[in-house]
Amino acid sequence: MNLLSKAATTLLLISLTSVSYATPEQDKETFQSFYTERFPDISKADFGDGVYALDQDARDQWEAMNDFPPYEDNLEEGEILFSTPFENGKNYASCFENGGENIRQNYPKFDSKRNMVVTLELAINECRINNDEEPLPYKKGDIAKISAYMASTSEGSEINIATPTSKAELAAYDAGKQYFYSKRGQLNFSCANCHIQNVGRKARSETLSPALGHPTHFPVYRMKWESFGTLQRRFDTCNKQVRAEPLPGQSEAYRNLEYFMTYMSNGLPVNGPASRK
Amino acid sequence: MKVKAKAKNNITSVRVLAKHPMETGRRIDKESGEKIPAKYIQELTCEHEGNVVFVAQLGTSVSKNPYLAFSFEGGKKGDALQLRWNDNTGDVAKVEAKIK
Amino acid sequence: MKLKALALILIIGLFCTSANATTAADAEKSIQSAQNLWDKTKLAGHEWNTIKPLVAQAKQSLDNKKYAVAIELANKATQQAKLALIQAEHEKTNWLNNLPK
Amino acid sequence: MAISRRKFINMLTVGSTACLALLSPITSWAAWASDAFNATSPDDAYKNLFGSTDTVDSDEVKLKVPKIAENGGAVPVSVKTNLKDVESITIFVKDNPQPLTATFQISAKTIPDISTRIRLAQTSTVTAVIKADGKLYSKSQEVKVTIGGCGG
Repeated sequence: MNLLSKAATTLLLISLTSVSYATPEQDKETFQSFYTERFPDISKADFGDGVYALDQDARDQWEAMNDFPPYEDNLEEGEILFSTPFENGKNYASCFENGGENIRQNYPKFDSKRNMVVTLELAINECRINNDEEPLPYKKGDIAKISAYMASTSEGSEINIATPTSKAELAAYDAGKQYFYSKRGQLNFSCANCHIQNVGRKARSETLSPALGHPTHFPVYRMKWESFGTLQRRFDTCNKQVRAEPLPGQSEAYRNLEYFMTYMSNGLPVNGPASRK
Repeated sequence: MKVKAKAKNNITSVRVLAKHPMETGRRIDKESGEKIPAKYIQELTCEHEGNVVFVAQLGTSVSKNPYLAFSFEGGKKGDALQLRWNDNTGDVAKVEAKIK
Repeated sequence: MKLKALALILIIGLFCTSANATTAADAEKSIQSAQNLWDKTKLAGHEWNTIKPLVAQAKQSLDNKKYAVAIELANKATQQAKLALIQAEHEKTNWLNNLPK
Repeated sequence: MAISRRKFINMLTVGSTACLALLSPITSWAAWASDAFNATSPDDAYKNLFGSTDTVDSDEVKLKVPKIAENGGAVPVSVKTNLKDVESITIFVKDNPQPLTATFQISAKTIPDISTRIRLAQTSTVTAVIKADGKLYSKSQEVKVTIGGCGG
């Protein structure tokens, strides 16, 4: 390789790095101000209501449905599951700080010992495994009920994901970020294409929701599912909608994506579980 | 049946959610391929101190787990309400709720 | 010999629409190459959900001895996988264009 | 049918709540407007329930339904009015297999202001009919039902 092409490559690399490696804090600022400027009438916290922050007709119906939230029974089951002791006499509370109450806002967390992102659902299953219980299937069912109960104890607490700073944290953050902005599936859409560039517009008859606030209200009870689903269950649906193959629950790519997305929503109050159509 | 009843300014407002499949009789079971028999609430009533204060007659176009909200004159905190529904198969559910 | 010739004629007769007689081996080969590219899309993190059903249908056709149909489906799967890999390659740098400004 | 039903309840409620036990399923069944509920056209349902299809479109009937249903399986509906001497509030979904959806008997003590959730098999006109002082007042609005849904 001659000197010139070497220099050109280096230059290219530097220019690329300078774009992609804006600090996470700068990313978050840009991300959040994109929405607050696009929708100046909506307070930041209200982005957690998704489409219902944008569409009054839909919001009226949603509020009417919340008179008796459709997830009430599932949430009660979640509380029972959460407080039922394991066979060894211990319980979920023994695995988490503050007995598992009011901690939703701190997840996902980066575990520096294992150099990986730990979501709340992963932590729930690790708690089970450490107490000689079988892990639960991810994305829906009991794990979503337990997670929903834990989220309910965090209502109003602001999402507070520690800013990624170490090399390993930044690597996970960047992987999540790249996933979010990459086009995928036969329809060639990225998460951002719908939920940033086309936010508030319609895809067929559906209003596209803002990505800011997406992680605040999960697990979500969808009328279509007639059950709770975790954020990663929702990733599956989005992937299928662009005709990409969904990934297994708690796969590295999904955990990193959840890490990036949740950090982008730092400062918004937890308002899960919530109902959606 | 879940009931939330509140009294304010001599008006009691009641919201009810009845747990019921409200099968129309037109739905086909995906596995067996057979029609699921109709099972739906036909009538829901609410009584306060021996007076019927609300009567609803329902058909198959009411959603699953029917929701009803209504209000009536009278009633005060601590009063009891008797709610009752019956469906087309003769099943009956009754519940007593306190006004808050 | 006579029997084999008869069989050949029968097969040609069955797939009279295609110019060449296709065999199980041809179909298996097409499916295998689709499978290989499909695996690559998984590694690249850009698997499309259109590929899996095509490969499954191709295998089904192979089992049913409909070799020409199997090849056609496998080729479709290959085409989808190729496009998915182009997408993966393209997005290695172009994802940056999607950042909010 | 509705009138005899009400008389019957009045008779009952003269007594005490102990009479509640007497409200057996059989008597309630008899009161349920089966012909009207089973009717497959709005006109037949009107005739069976009110004995007439003669309604007056009126802004006194305050009908609240969404323009586009979030979920065709549970569409919130509210009906209220300031009209006096209200006897009943009834909801019809024109294009459902059985248009009569629900009918509420409004006694002297009941406030004519009710809410429920209904099913729409497809985009349809929803009509609320209020019977007051022997007359029928109505209000209609279209509710669109869409298929699919991202539901973000």
